[in-house]
Amino acid sequence: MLDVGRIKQDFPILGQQVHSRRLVYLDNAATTQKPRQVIDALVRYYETTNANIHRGIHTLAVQATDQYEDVRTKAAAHIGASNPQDIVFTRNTTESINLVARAWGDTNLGEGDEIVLSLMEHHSNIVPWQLLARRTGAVLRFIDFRDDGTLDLDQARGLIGERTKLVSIVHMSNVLGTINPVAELAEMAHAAGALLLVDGAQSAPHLPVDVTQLGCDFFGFSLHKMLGPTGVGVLWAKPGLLEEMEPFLGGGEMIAIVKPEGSTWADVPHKFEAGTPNIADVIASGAAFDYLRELGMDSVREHEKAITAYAMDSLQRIPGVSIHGPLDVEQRGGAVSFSMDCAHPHDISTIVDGHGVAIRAGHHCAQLLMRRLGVPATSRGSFAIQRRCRCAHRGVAACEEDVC
Amino acid sequence: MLDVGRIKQDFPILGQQVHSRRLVYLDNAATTQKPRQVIDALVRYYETTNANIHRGIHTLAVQATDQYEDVRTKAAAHIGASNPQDIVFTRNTTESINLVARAWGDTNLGEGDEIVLSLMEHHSNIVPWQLLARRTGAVLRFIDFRDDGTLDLDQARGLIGERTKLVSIVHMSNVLGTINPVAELAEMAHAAGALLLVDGAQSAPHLPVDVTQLGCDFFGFSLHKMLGPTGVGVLWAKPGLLEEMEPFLGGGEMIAIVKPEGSTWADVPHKFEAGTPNIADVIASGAAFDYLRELGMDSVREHEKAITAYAMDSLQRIPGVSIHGPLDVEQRGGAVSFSMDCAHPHDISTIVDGHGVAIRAGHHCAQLLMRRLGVPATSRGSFAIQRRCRCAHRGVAACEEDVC
Amino acid sequence: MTAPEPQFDELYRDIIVDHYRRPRHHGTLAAPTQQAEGVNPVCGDEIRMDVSIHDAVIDGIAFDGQGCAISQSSASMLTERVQGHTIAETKDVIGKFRAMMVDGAAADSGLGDLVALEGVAQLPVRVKCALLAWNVLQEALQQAAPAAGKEPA
Amino acid sequence: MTAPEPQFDELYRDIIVDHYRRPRHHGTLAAPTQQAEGVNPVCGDEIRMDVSIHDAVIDGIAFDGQGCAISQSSASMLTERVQGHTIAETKDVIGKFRAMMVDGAAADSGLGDLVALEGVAQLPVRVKCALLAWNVLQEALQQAAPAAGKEPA
Ligand SMILES: Cc1ncc(COP(=O)(O)O)c(C=O)c1O
Ligand SMILES: Cc1ncc(COP(=O)(O)O)c(C=O)c1O
Repeated sequence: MLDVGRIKQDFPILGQQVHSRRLVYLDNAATTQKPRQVIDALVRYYETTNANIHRGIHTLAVQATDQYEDVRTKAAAHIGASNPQDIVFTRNTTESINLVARAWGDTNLGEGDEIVLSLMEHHSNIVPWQLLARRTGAVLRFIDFRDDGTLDLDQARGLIGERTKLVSIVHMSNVLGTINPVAELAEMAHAAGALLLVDGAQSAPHLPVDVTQLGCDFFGFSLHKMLGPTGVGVLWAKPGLLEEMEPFLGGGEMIAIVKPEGSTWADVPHKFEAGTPNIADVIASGAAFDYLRELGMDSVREHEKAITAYAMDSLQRIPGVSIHGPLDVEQRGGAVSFSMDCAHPHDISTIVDGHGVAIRAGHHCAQLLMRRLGVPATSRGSFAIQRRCRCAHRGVAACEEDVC
Repeated sequence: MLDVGRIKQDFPILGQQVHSRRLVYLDNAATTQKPRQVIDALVRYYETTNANIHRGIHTLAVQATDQYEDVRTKAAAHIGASNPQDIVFTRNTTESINLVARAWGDTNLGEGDEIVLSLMEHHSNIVPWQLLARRTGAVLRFIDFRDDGTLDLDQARGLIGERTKLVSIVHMSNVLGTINPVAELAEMAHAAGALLLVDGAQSAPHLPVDVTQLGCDFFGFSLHKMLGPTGVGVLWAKPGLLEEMEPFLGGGEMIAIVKPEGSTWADVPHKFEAGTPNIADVIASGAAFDYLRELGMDSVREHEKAITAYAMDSLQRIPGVSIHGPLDVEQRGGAVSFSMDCAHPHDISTIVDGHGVAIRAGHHCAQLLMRRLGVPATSRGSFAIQRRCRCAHRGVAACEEDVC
Repeated sequence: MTAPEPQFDELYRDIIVDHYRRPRHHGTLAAPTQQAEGVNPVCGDEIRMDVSIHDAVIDGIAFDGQGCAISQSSASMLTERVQGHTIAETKDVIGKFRAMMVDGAAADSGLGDLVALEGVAQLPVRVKCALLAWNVLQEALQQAAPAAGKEPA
Repeated sequence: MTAPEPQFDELYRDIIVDHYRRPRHHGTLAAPTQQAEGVNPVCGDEIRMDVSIHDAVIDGIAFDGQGCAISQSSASMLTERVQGHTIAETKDVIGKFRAMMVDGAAADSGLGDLVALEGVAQLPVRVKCALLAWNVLQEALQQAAPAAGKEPA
């Protein structure tokens, strides 16, 4: 098990008081807090190394470039990818998905081609495809989920067919917590001649991930949701795929030769990193990858299963509470959405905030899912490594005492 | 005049040793160093406020949102814009320009329409238009510059005509230092019914800028070139323009209502900020704007004129040195590119690096300009507020003693 | 499972909770002269409002909607406060309520029960919930021509 | 303005500067059997090379190009070192040079003047300058069929 006492010490913000109560931060699915190690890496970079990368000969430029490229290797290792050159740094998961929609989608989709999504997708895995569909005439299809919050695989089998060019699916739902059977979807997609994109925004932070085992073709995630700084996302593509793709953004760094009549592109992944990247935050992301590697993603997962089980169990003891999503922790991660008969999610969030407890209320960027559940919004507590049951308890107690 | 002694103390990295010599950082046009105030703002954010913005009800989320939106106001103020809602946060200047190329260009340009650029553009203000031209059938035209490094306005007048839909021009060249007559180009563009985009990557950091006086329609710049963190760019658009533009990236935050068959968009500027933004760095950018405001952009400009004049003067005393770009400091900024008969720019950069002096050598992401100058590369020293003549002197002396 | 009575915390004074659980003037009017509706896209709160105005007096008002305790209780208290009052008086109340919520003005005793929402002014992110019904009312009042008999949109 | 003699610093040993200013085997061959060229897109260094091979011996070699002192002197010293040698010997030299530049191996005395470039191995960003000519030579050697008489590309 994780030594949460020691881990908590690494997170300076957790010493904060909110409304005169020690902060209990249960909004990790939106963004996690950052350990001292990540903050220090940022400071160290700006105090000792800061320089623009990839084009300078002077010492700082060379050091900054090396440190930046090292993190590519760490990012690849975190998701079991063998080749750092298949990693593109973006701003966030959203940009990773948009990159695929533009740089792969615009040239590979046409009128009547189908993109299969699910009703539990985050807007970031819906809207880029709607925009692509508008540009190309492609059509979206949505896999429903069952009442227990698991994906309807039978329906998926029916939807994924000849016309399917892409299946794009969330690995772990940010609302229901559901962990989707990606490997099975990969088989269905590939059997149909389609590619599979996995939105790993919630899985890369909380599960051991191996893109080879998953069998996916694209995998995107955000560092800010996994102890890293804001402003860094990752797109991984299966070896060979990036090479075939058109550029996404044009500008410095992504070119080989620029002539008035046209240009040629730099090798991948640089072809997809136009302009000065978010150098400092990529480098500080290295500290986030290190931190998780040292804990071990298996231990992270075990810890979060335990706290999620505890939280769901205590929540369910409150009369009038219903939890959305699977109740079996083997099938889900630590984002726990619930409704309470007696109060609206926004009121719950305001009330528990008065107790220093930060949870989220709203549609969680998943309006299709909300409509499917038949609720305007839910409350959501979400866990990460630096929380233990005691914190979950404070959140639950705040709901219990003051809301109802 | 600026109190450089005091200013230098704000920059922790300037105490660094490189090759056993105190670092003389003269690569400010690539990226500037960051003052303590900016680094502290980052640390403070992560230690006290960090939360995802715009969707949370809890205290930290509200505080983070307020701090983030405050910086929009500061960004607007820095360029004399009246309305913070006309400011979009991007990753960098490159993304700002790509945003316009996609979100405005794709719907407003067609076969045979013309985009007028200049031969002194950075690749970031060339390649997005080449890609747009490929998508739409539009055509690029390039304004040449005169041998003294100033834009050929007569030629511009000939090129900008009824087929012109957009003129996109660098405000201050990152190679020649040239400050272009933007207001005159705005008149030409508007008389032709075209819009004017200004690449302010080098001007926003070093000149007082007032977008209303410039008369431009779009203005883009990067915070990392003006004391701010990496990963933050700004796009300003003339009031009303953003509202008319199509979305750029799709995802969370940029929507109003998402339905399976299509979505509606959030109000501007949020419509253009899909996904979790680079919250921490935007907030820390506020400290960079404050820092420059307190110094006063007029004083910054005066200081940099003085040091640029000194540097050019000393460089020219070295036999075999030629400076590219205007020699009159009224017409130029502090990016000073030069060639030396006796040595290749890369060798010069390596040699002065041995003296702890960081300059840049290469094509500076301006291959069209290099080809026009007839050189494969140049050496470039570039100045900012925390340098004084003594530093420029050390750079020049390193060239003089050891290169030739 | 029986839903227990809401308790909420200090912010949620009893009167707010009471209006939330037992909204006054809830429903629709048979013959509204004005109708308006509003949605807060960020949080999904919805308010539809029927108003009946004759001789510059609000002689009937009803609302319907869904959302949080703050948006719904604010709507309920609003209807109680303006029913039977002239348009001029109503505009004065709207002004006072806005002043309390947005400008940080002290609660005016003329607001009656609505004073209970004063605490919300400390929570900028919830202020829009409290204001939603007021924006809808204002829109209804601005409708130049009476919209009697129009189907709800 | 007369261009002064370059002095450079310690990294730039006299012999490097000498080869840079007075490149050996500079130009083209009348009858090359092999030709290759290479560009370093990052810094723009260019090398074109003509090689003449008969009976597995390099009996002629010439280069042409532009770029920094490191890339051009490396090319010049390369031509001196391999001219008159067998392909097998040349491959051995290529291996030794790469080992010194890339793998951090100690300079092998068999490298002759090329040992002067040892210091460049400390500057990863410049290593590719030193290697450019060697990549071009390798490409020339790999050409299965002699390319005699072919126009330079
Ligand atoms: C004139 C000019 N335009 C555009 C850019 C691109 O800026 P960024 O790399 O921050 O996108 C730069 C800097 O490299 C520049 O100097
Ligand atoms: C499942 C899922 N996908 C995508 C995203 C978008 O991530 P980001 O905002 O970092 O782009 C999120 C987080 O908000 C998420 O939870």
